[in-house]
Amino acid sequence: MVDLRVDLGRGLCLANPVMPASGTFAEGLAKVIDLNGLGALVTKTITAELRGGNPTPRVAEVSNGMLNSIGIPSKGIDHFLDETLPFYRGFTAPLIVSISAPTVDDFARAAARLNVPGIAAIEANISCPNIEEDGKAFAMRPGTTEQAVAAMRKVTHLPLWAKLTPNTGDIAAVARAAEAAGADAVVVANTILAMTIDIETMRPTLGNIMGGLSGPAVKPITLRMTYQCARAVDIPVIGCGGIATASDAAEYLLAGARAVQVGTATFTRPGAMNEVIAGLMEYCRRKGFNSVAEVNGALNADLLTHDVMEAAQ
Amino acid sequence: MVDLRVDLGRGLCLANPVMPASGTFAEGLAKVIDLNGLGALVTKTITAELRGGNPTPRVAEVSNGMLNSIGIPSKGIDHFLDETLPFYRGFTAPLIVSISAPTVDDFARAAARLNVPGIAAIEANISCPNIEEDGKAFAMRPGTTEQAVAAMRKVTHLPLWAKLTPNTGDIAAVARAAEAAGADAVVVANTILAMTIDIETMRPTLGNIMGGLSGPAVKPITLRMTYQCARAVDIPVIGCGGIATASDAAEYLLAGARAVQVGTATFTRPGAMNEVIAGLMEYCRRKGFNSVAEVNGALNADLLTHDVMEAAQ
Amino acid sequence: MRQADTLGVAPPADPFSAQVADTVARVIVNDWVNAEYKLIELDAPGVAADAAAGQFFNIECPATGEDKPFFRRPMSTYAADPSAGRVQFLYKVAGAGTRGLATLIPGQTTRILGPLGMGFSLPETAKSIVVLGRGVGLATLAPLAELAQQRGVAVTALISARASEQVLSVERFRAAGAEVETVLDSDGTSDLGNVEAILRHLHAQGRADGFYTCGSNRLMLLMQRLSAELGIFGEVAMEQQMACGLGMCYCCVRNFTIDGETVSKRVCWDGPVFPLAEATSW
Amino acid sequence: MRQADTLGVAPPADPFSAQVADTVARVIVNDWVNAEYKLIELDAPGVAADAAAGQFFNIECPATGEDKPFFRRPMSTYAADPSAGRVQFLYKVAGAGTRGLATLIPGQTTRILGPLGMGFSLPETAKSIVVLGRGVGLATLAPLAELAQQRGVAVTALISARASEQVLSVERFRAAGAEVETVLDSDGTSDLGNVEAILRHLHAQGRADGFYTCGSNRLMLLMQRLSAELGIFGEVAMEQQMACGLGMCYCCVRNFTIDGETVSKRVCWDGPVFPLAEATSW
Ligand SMILES: Cc1cc2nc3c(=O)[nH]c(=O)nc-3n(C[C@H](O)[C@H](O)[C@H](O)COP(=O)(O)OP(=O)(O)OC[C@H]3O[C@@H](n4cnc5c(N)ncnc54)[C@H](O)[C@@H]3O)c2cc1C
Ligand SMILES: Cc1cc2nc3c(=O)[nH]c(=O)nc-3n(C[C@H](O)[C@H](O)[C@H](O)COP(=O)(O)OP(=O)(O)OC[C@H]3O[C@@H](n4cnc5c(N)ncnc54)[C@H](O)[C@@H]3O)c2cc1C
Ligand SMILES: Cc1cc2nc3c(=O)[nH]c(=O)nc-3n(C[C@H](O)[C@H](O)[C@H](O)COP(=O)(O)O)c2cc1C
Ligand SMILES: Cc1cc2nc3c(=O)[nH]c(=O)nc-3n(C[C@H](O)[C@H](O)[C@H](O)COP(=O)(O)O)c2cc1C
Ligand code: FES
Ligand code: FES
Repeated sequence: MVDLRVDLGRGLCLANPVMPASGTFAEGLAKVIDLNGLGALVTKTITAELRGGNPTPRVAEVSNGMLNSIGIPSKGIDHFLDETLPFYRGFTAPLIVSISAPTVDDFARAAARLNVPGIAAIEANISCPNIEEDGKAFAMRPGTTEQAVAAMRKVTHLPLWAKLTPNTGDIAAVARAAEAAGADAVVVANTILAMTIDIETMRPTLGNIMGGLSGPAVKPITLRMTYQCARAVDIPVIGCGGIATASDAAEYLLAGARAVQVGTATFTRPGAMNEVIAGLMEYCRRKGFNSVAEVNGALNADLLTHDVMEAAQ
Repeated sequence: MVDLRVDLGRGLCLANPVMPASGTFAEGLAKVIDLNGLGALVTKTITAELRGGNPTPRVAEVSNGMLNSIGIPSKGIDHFLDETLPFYRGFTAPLIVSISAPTVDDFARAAARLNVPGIAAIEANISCPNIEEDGKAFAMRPGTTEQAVAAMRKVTHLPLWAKLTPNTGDIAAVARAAEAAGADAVVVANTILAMTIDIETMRPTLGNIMGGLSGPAVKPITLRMTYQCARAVDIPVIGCGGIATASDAAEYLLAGARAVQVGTATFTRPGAMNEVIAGLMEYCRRKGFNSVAEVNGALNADLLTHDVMEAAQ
Repeated sequence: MRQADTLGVAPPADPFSAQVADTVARVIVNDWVNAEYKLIELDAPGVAADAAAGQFFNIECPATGEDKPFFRRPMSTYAADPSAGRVQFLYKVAGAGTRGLATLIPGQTTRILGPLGMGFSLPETAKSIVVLGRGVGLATLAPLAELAQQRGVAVTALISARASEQVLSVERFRAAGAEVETVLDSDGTSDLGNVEAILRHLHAQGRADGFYTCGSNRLMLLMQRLSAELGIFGEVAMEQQMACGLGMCYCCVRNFTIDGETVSKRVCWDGPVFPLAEATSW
Repeated sequence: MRQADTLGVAPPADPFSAQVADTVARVIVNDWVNAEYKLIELDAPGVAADAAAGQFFNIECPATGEDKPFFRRPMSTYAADPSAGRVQFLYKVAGAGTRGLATLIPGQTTRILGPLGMGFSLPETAKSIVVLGRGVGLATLAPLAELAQQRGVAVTALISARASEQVLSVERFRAAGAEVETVLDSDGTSDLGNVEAILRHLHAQGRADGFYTCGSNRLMLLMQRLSAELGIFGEVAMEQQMACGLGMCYCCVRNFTIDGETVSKRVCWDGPVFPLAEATSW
């Protein structure tokens, strides 16, 4: 029997390393799969204030992936606590609440409001624009990352995860800043800013012009970032980006991720997370790992030449 | 008849906007297509000194793209001037020479050596590590970009293009720095740092662990960067990343690119550049553009809701 | 709250309790019905065939050559037969996804997620309804005619089309006992003035205590105006681009007007059928 | 400079002047020859069928379900018939690309880029050569036997395989007039000591004034040692992962030893056939 449990720090231990990515999961999935089979549940990002989201079209297909400019439509924290949280209290899988805010203080205020039963951890979506810094996302730079995380750390004893943006030149430095400020884990990463144009209408395909790229197309990029972050920090790294199969998840674990989030894949295959969990179990069994934790250390990344033809002889 | 000519500044006018991307083109292609049909020819990056390149495997397949860690194996500028340049002098298409160097001074020294007949422009591959700055690529930051470009500008009257890296948080700022330092154009962009792991061997697929992602998978990302740069600078932007068809090229032109480079597509389809040129001509004809230059201004990017179902009724 | 409830209609199923499955469905037939439309029939065991009128499925469309549809495509159930475990979709071959769907041959399988969304409701007081559709909208409205028949409600189906070649589903509506009237662009009968006259006439005859529409913004606006003026219960089935179909991604939102306020709703989750009074132009 | 030149052999074609085409080739047959290998024959008009022994093509492999090969796959010409405009490849179904290739059926087309690279050379003084191959290496060596036959050079083909089921191309070599000897892992005859004894014996008999090998690192090293010791002209056809096949990407490099120095060469451009003396272990 393979031990799938993972320890994400500050007392939070998941039954398995697979959970949804924020914004790609909601109550509706309970109609299709058993949510208690997941390692954790992660909400769509909520904000303190009411927000409307972006103009349509909000999504577009690209080769092996999608663009979205959903934005963060939110009914506010009150509505979440009153209307949504009770639904999730009906499940045993721990609930991670994703929050966002336009300023450091607002992040702290939002985090403080989540010290209520039924919430297992906070995921701070710091990939959103910081209105005090010219709209640049907090997670684009170590300094603003540190400020936002430190402010939240002061007001909550819940496990606090920082979700990083891939739209930065040095994600390892940002991860180190999050760690230094007291984050219990980093999630690597959010969507990559991208764009497509309809050459017939000569308009951007998205109503918002630009949007975030996700799905299999981004996997080699966010996997690299996961590897870089896992080497840079001691807190757990949660890998996210393009995971659709157990093989994808195993790549992330080998790269150093303690757990993974599955996003876009759930849209095209609602049972994707279940398949990933079953497949990881099978992979561990086949490769002789007693636990998924063992997969973390198994990468052989000595810089060395190896021959693609090896298997042939 | 559609006018395909494009003006790239400092007197350099191309017969059409399509050229190879550095490192994806060499003499061998002359055996398959007529090189004089291309807008320009662009060499693999050369360095002043001899360099060996990276361990194998140097490439890997990913979904809709490739990773490479070729590095910059180079026989040096002397060898280039003596052995390679004469070959290209036999063609009428202008030759762009891509150079790289580990320091600002070395960039200037390399650029200075290219003031010879048969070279139409210099493309400075500033996406390479700067050994004076802890190995961070010059083009990761505006400051180092400005230094490198300014140093080259002093020593050459040739058109000088700066090839930017997508591995940065604010590519528009880097483009502005290149413009301020005297670059005549920016090429947007080089490959995106990425990684894949073979879960059976538990080794990175590339001998060098990480490599650059290219091909259709990157197009939405580099297209977005092209759009951002074209709005940020007045010098021409040359779009590059995932272009395989005329439709891809048209997206870049609509996003504001004056010309485009085709890289990876030539590996899987050696005639790709010819197909792009023919297809662009056809696109212009169909949409009523008299010249490719007109395509640049045609994007309708007012932030507005448009309905995907429009065509249906 | 849905307008339907206030009229004392059987409330639609609780969105959380209804079951949805991602069914591996086997193709029985997939044939052209005219130059643009195909009808696909699928063997879909389990809950799939429980689909109610107005509900839809999110269908995996195979990649073919140049076309690589990444998202699934939403399609209304054109017919569902729980006893045989069969579902049918009538679809227009338009872009990458439907072109891929069109390549499926009998015996092949594809995944269909559903049944999804909130379907049509019939007021308990309704005796005679009018369905007004155009294009793919008719695929969505056809099962409503059968539902009405089961409930003993008379149906007048007003079918709008470019020309007679594009008229769809007439037999289907007739078989469900509907009175069918066709209006065409080709002979000018489809113009709004004429359609309005027909609707007013039906109402005057007492044959219109429910208005249902799908597939045309202009026709929706017309029905909306008349239903308000004449006090007729009304519903519209809306379309919007979808990714998940399950209320998770918020890409399928449209604006609705409720008590004078603009409210954004998810077409896949809150709809696709909405009170006509709340709809806004698209 | 290629060792071949120094021996007064007809110099291989200038790499720049030889023509290469990206041919849309139509499948004639694509059949299994044993449990692992398929033989594909393609109708390839134009320059494709001019392929010389040891040259190769870079072949577009179709995507199929889970397999989406992005690169083309390099394959040696197993046979080329310029008059009929046909080329054949013998390939092992191994991974994503060859699995895709294996799905092609007669009448379908795929693109083949070639002929590429520098093929085998026969010293003008050669009277009798030995070809030693294993696995897919035999596909590469087979055309050399025919080239030798045309030039009146006798051939001994030493075929190494796991067991008799994997022995490939015996008939092909025999038809080219070659003396065929088979050594197997299953009966121990393929061990290096025995192969060395056979090679020494052939040399002693005057039947080995050229050594050619492909498909096994160990066999290459053996032939390399013997060719140096016995002063025999030798060539090896190498493999390496390829993207462009045209000398552009530098992914297919291997190290070679020339005058004691390590030199990196592109297998697709400088090879795939190299002087045996220069090869290094892979
Ligand atoms: C609830 C619902 C029920 C539907 N029922 C039917 C039906 O029974 N028969 C039928 O023929 N069509 C129906 N449609 C429309 C159908 O979904 C589109 O025709 C189809 O998605 C077009 O896909 P495509 O790849 O052919 O077109 P493309 O234009 O290539 O699609 C590009 C993108 O736009 C989306 N899109 C394009 N047109 C529409 C549209 N009209 N509605 C929603 N998304 C669209 C696609 O899903 C895809 O994401 C329904 C739509 C909805 C929302
Ligand atoms: C010049 C040359 C001639 C060849 N001739 C033949 C032939 O006639 N018959 C035959 O069966 N095989 C031949 N090969 C080997 C053939 O190219 C590989 O078997 C094939 O590329 C494997 O692809 P795959 O997708 O099945 O395997 P995968 O393992 O899925 O391939 C993954 C990647 O590794 C590369 N790769 C894997 N094995 C090899 C290999 N042995 N050589 C080069 N690249 C490899 C693939 O091209 C691809 O890029 C030749 C190779 C070269 C270089
Ligand atoms: C439609 C959509 C909405 C998303 N909304 C959010 C969000 O609200 N908060 C957030 O942190 N990430 C959001 N994301 C990003 C995902 O959580 C995830 O980081 C990203 O999609 C990469 O993973 P994937 O490739 O598995 O989808 C969203 C992604 C998509 C596709
Ligand atoms: C094999 C390979 C080698 C490359 N070598 C170089 C190089 O030497 N210098 C450079 O500036 N860019 C190099 N690039 C990057 C390309 O020029 C181009 O910027 C990138 O591949 C994106 O374009 P594409 O998606 O069309 O390939 C290389 C790319 C590939 C795939
Ligand atoms: S399609 Fe995802 S919320 Fe409606
Ligand atoms: S395969 Fe590109 S250089 Fe050899």
